[in-house]
Amino acid sequence: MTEMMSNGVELMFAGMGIVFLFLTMLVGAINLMSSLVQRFFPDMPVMGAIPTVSSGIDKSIIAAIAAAIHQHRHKHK
Amino acid sequence: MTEMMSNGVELMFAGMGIVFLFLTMLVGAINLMSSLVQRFFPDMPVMGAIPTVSSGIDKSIIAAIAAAIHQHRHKHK
Amino acid sequence: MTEMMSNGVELMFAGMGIVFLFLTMLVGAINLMSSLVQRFFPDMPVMGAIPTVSSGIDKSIIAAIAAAIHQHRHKHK
Amino acid sequence: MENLLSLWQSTGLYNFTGGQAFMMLVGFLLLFLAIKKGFEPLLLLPIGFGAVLSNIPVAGIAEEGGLLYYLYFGIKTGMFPLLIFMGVGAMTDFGPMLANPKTLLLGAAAQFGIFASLLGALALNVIPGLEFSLKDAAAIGIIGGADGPTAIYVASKLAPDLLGAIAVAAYSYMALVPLIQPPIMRALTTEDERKIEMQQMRPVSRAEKIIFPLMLLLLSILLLPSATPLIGMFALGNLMNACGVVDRLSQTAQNELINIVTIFLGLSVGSKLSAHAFLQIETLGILALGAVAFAIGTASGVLMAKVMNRFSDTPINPLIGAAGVSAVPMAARVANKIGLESNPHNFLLMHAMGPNVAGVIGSAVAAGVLLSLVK
Amino acid sequence: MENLLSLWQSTGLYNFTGGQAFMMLVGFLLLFLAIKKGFEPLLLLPIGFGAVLSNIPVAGIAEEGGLLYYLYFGIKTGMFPLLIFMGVGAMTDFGPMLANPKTLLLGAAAQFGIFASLLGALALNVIPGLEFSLKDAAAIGIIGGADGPTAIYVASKLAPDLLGAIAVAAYSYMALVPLIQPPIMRALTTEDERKIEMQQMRPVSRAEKIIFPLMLLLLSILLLPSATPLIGMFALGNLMNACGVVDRLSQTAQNELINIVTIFLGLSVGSKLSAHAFLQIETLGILALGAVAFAIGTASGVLMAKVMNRFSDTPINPLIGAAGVSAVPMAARVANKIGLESNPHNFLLMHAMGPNVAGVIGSAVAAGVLLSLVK
Amino acid sequence: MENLLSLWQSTGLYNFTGGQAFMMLVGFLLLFLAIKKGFEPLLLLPIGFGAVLSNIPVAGIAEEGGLLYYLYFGIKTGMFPLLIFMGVGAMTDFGPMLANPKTLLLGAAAQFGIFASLLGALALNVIPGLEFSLKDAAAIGIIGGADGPTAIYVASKLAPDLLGAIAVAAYSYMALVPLIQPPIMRALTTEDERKIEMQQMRPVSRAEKIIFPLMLLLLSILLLPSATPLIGMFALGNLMNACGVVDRLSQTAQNELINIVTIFLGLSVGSKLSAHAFLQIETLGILALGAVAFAIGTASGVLMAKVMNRFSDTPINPLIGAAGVSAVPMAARVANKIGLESNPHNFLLMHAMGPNVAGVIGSAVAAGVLLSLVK
Ligand code: NA
Ligand code: NA
Ligand code: NA
Repeated sequence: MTEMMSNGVELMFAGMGIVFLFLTMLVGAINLMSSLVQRFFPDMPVMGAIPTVSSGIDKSIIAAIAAAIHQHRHKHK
Repeated sequence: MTEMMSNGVELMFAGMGIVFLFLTMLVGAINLMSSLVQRFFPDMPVMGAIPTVSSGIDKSIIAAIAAAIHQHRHKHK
Repeated sequence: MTEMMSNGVELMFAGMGIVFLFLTMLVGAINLMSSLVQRFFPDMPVMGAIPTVSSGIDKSIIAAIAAAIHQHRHKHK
Repeated sequence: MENLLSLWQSTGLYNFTGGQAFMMLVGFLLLFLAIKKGFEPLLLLPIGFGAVLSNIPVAGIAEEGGLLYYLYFGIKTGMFPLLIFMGVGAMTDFGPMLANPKTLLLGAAAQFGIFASLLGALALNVIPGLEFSLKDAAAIGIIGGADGPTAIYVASKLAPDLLGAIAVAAYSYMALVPLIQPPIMRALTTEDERKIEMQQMRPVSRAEKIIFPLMLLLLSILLLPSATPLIGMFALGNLMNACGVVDRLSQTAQNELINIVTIFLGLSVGSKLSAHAFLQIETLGILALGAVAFAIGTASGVLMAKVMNRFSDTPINPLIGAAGVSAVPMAARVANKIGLESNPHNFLLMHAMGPNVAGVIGSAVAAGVLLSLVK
Repeated sequence: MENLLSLWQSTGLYNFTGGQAFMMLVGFLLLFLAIKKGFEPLLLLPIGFGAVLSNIPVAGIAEEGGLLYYLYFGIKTGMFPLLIFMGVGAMTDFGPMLANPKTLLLGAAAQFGIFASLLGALALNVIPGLEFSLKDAAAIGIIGGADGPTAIYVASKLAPDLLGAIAVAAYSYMALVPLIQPPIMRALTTEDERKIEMQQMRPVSRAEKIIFPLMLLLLSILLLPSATPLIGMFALGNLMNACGVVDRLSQTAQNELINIVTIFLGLSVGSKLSAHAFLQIETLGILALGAVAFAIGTASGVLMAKVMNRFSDTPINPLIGAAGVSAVPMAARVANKIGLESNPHNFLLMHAMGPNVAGVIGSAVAAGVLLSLVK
Repeated sequence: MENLLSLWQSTGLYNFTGGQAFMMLVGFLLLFLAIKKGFEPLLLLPIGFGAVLSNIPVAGIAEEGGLLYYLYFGIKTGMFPLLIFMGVGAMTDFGPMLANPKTLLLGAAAQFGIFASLLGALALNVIPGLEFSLKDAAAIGIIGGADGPTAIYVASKLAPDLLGAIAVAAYSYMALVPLIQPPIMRALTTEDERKIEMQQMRPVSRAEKIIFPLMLLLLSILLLPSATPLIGMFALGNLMNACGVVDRLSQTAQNELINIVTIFLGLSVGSKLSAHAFLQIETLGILALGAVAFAIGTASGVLMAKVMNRFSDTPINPLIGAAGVSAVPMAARVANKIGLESNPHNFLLMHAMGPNVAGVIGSAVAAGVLLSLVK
């Protein structure tokens, strides 16, 4: 086995080791975090605004919809 | 008082002076402009297109709205 | 006539020549292509998704429209 | 006291040069034309504003360290006009042209305006004080292509100093198409010709619309590589729209991306409206030649249509030849309007859209010729 | 084994310096303020995140080759703050100010906060260890303008090292306007003054709204060219919106373009929150002076309004003077709220919008003065 | 005559090299796969088009002065893949993963494909003519991460010459996931295992969704700073979406910004599909190893799920392990489909989304390892 190959094998073990270490620690952290959140903020009020119709839709679109509905209502009568 | 401090004081007077000069001239200019506009273009026709549904809303959205209305009308009958 | 002028005349002939050559070949290519498409894929199924309401309109807009229609239907009753 | 003096010496009033003041007036004139007269406002408003900003004394907004200096990079690299061309491609429907491909020849004929005004520019060199190089003449001629991004792309490569005047002329004359074209169209056609009704077009399949931009690109690769940056980006936009599987990219290319780039491009073009470059007798020449180019392009298109009508088995209304200059969709609308005057039941709009979009291809091809042959 | 050691030596844990850890905490604090307390989240969230990213050991995200290093170019060239200012201009309605132009003077008075804190910064030099240059002092003073893009633009030109602290102070205090202003407003006004009702405003025509940004730009060109990058881009945005013929550009400027630039600007500003620059006694000075600047600006605005009320033929509620600091539209809302406490039928919101937008102009003018006189 | 010759000599036909012609065919093949076969069209369409444009003779679109040359800067700096990753983060819902965190381990196991194909690349060096350095091998291995932006980011840092082939392989195999995975999944599971129903997931609170991206970033800072550019931008996007207070930024990141960058990134990646770099025996190796990487990743995920099912107190259907390769959301849909074949009432989609998004994190972590250890 060439030196590069042995480097590769080493890299594989180090790599998968770190990946598993990282994600295992993340599992632990999530479990801890979730239990803390559920204990201390059981009914945590939704922060900020309720993400209803996102602010990404600008007012003019809403206006267009309203106008369309309005027009429709009139035609419909 | 250090030299820098006196520079600062000078800057303050110059600065507030210019800010007031600028905005006072702007007040004058606005008054002049408004009276000219109101005298010479009392009912100035709206320029360009009436800013109805802005061109920012692309046609596909209008189409979607139209389709929604259309569908609604049929269901509603 | 200066040399530049004769260059210009040459350029004009070369240019219009190429423009006509290019677009004439394009006419030929289109005719060929259209006849091939019409012969071999007469009812070619629409590729990809049907370009209905484009994906450019995000879901929230659709939601807003739906909500508007819904509200309208209730008011209308 | 000394401070007050230095303040006064830093005002615009103290530092104004006559040239800057004049160019600022030009900028305000462009704003007026854009806002009040509706001259291609999407471009002329930012161009006019850029002209004002870049001619402010002391501020140096168009000099190193200033905003317009950095934005101009997008023109120097060709990025802005090419991205706009991609967006235009995404907005273009080649259906009418594919239904009646011979109208492509009308788009070819109308490019004669480009080469005629190129010659005109060289001829103007007899006037003392005027000195147009072949590159300058080519960049001026491209105004006759009646296509903004193409004109800006070519001018930025061949004659960056004239870019401001050329872009202004191109967009102004495009806005003036409804004034420039009708008299020429009426003069070159008879009432009977203007009444000609054309046959309804066949529907074009989706497959044809998808294959066309690729075919166009391929032809350009084989024959005229120098045109491929323009034709390539145009074909990319068109393909994104036609293929129906990347709608979110196509929508962005036609809307937000083209809007952002339009603001930047307009400001950068405006920054080339400096007194130094613009207040030359050359500019008058450019403006005159631009008008000539549009007129000749219109005439060539109409005449070509008359010739084609004679040899074609289906009737061709010569008015649609005028749409070959491009200026999409204004020129097609003009053809439609003049047609309706002679025959109130004759809707030429769709028939004129064929030569109209063909004109875009034609001027990109002509641009490729100029970029490749003018050194 | 050796490999494991080298792995351990490449972890963040191994490489953390105390300064980086502290700055990361500052970043997380900003995120907390943005998300949980609603402090100007559009800016403080990306700024806080940028602070975290740029203080990660080893990764070098804010160093050459890293993302934030390249993004920062948009601040160094002034491009990001100017584009944001264009978007803000497009969102601004000058109607209420044009209906009652003398409220512009309130926007002038409130800029006293800028110059007072500039002086304060210089005065702080008596404290051993503090060494603010005139440029530093000017950049700190601009916090009192209560306008984010203006503060970032000026700080990037005069004192890039202090940029992070200045931007954080500016946005934080803007978020704190509802806490900072009311006690000052109450202390300086009597109950009767707070009850003053103002006359209904006249409608403003479209022509006036179109001409105003051009007039504003022209005045700035004549008097104060150094303010024209800021005022020019603001006027461009405002004109695009008011003129009604380039709605697609105006919409993009107010939405996608400003959003994209906000993300980039926030991250880049955050990248200036390095331990090296931030963990200095200067930073405490900046935070203290920023609060002073807001307080003095508020007070000057209110006092000016009291003076004007005495000499005006129509009544002026002194509360609207506080809106002159800008911090649009928060400060106007505060004026409205305090007014309603004294007189539940007194809606000052529209009246306060005049000085509020005047404050934006005022601080851009002050920025121009600083950029032109502080060398 | 001379002119005609020079014209002919400037055509593409005259100047074509065999390599360019072949690469152009590759570009058209990619367009065909994107449009007609629906292979990841958002990326493969611009990549294919970029390949065509950059192989046009004479035009030099990918050389200095050409559009693609400048666009490539966005890849060289890492800006494009990181911005796309931010957008992907904003579109990702970590809810299912947070409800069942142990599925993260499936996302870890599936990364074995990365390291196995890295080894494979080194092993291929026994074939004469193939010479993969450790950097090359690492860049090839990352294809197994089944994540486009991560693959492009890593390849641009470690092996820019292979970037084109690697990106094409990554996106092609992602599109082929519904063909590659099912046989492997069926071979490694019994009918009974595929029938396993999983328990309904608990709802996840907003607070958890807000805290998670910050926690993820923090862990990456402490353990693996080299992964923080990727994980950081991903976390930023995710936080912007989860926090609910910067919706306009989040929307822009998921829509216009990601669309613009996708066009630019695709074209730039395509510009690396040059004959010089692509027409090497290495490319065949890359394509072969990419397929192997996907297959091994799928198998590792499934086997890990079988092991976990044995030791877990709640049942785990091994099929969801295959989703650990990422390829969001295709791999999760495949798991759902295969599950439905065995048990028509068993909807695994939501359960598979956990490992699916975990796979994104897993491959970003693996990328960090490679960037930090491969020098
Ligand atoms: Na044309
Ligand atoms: Na202010
Ligand atoms: Na993965």
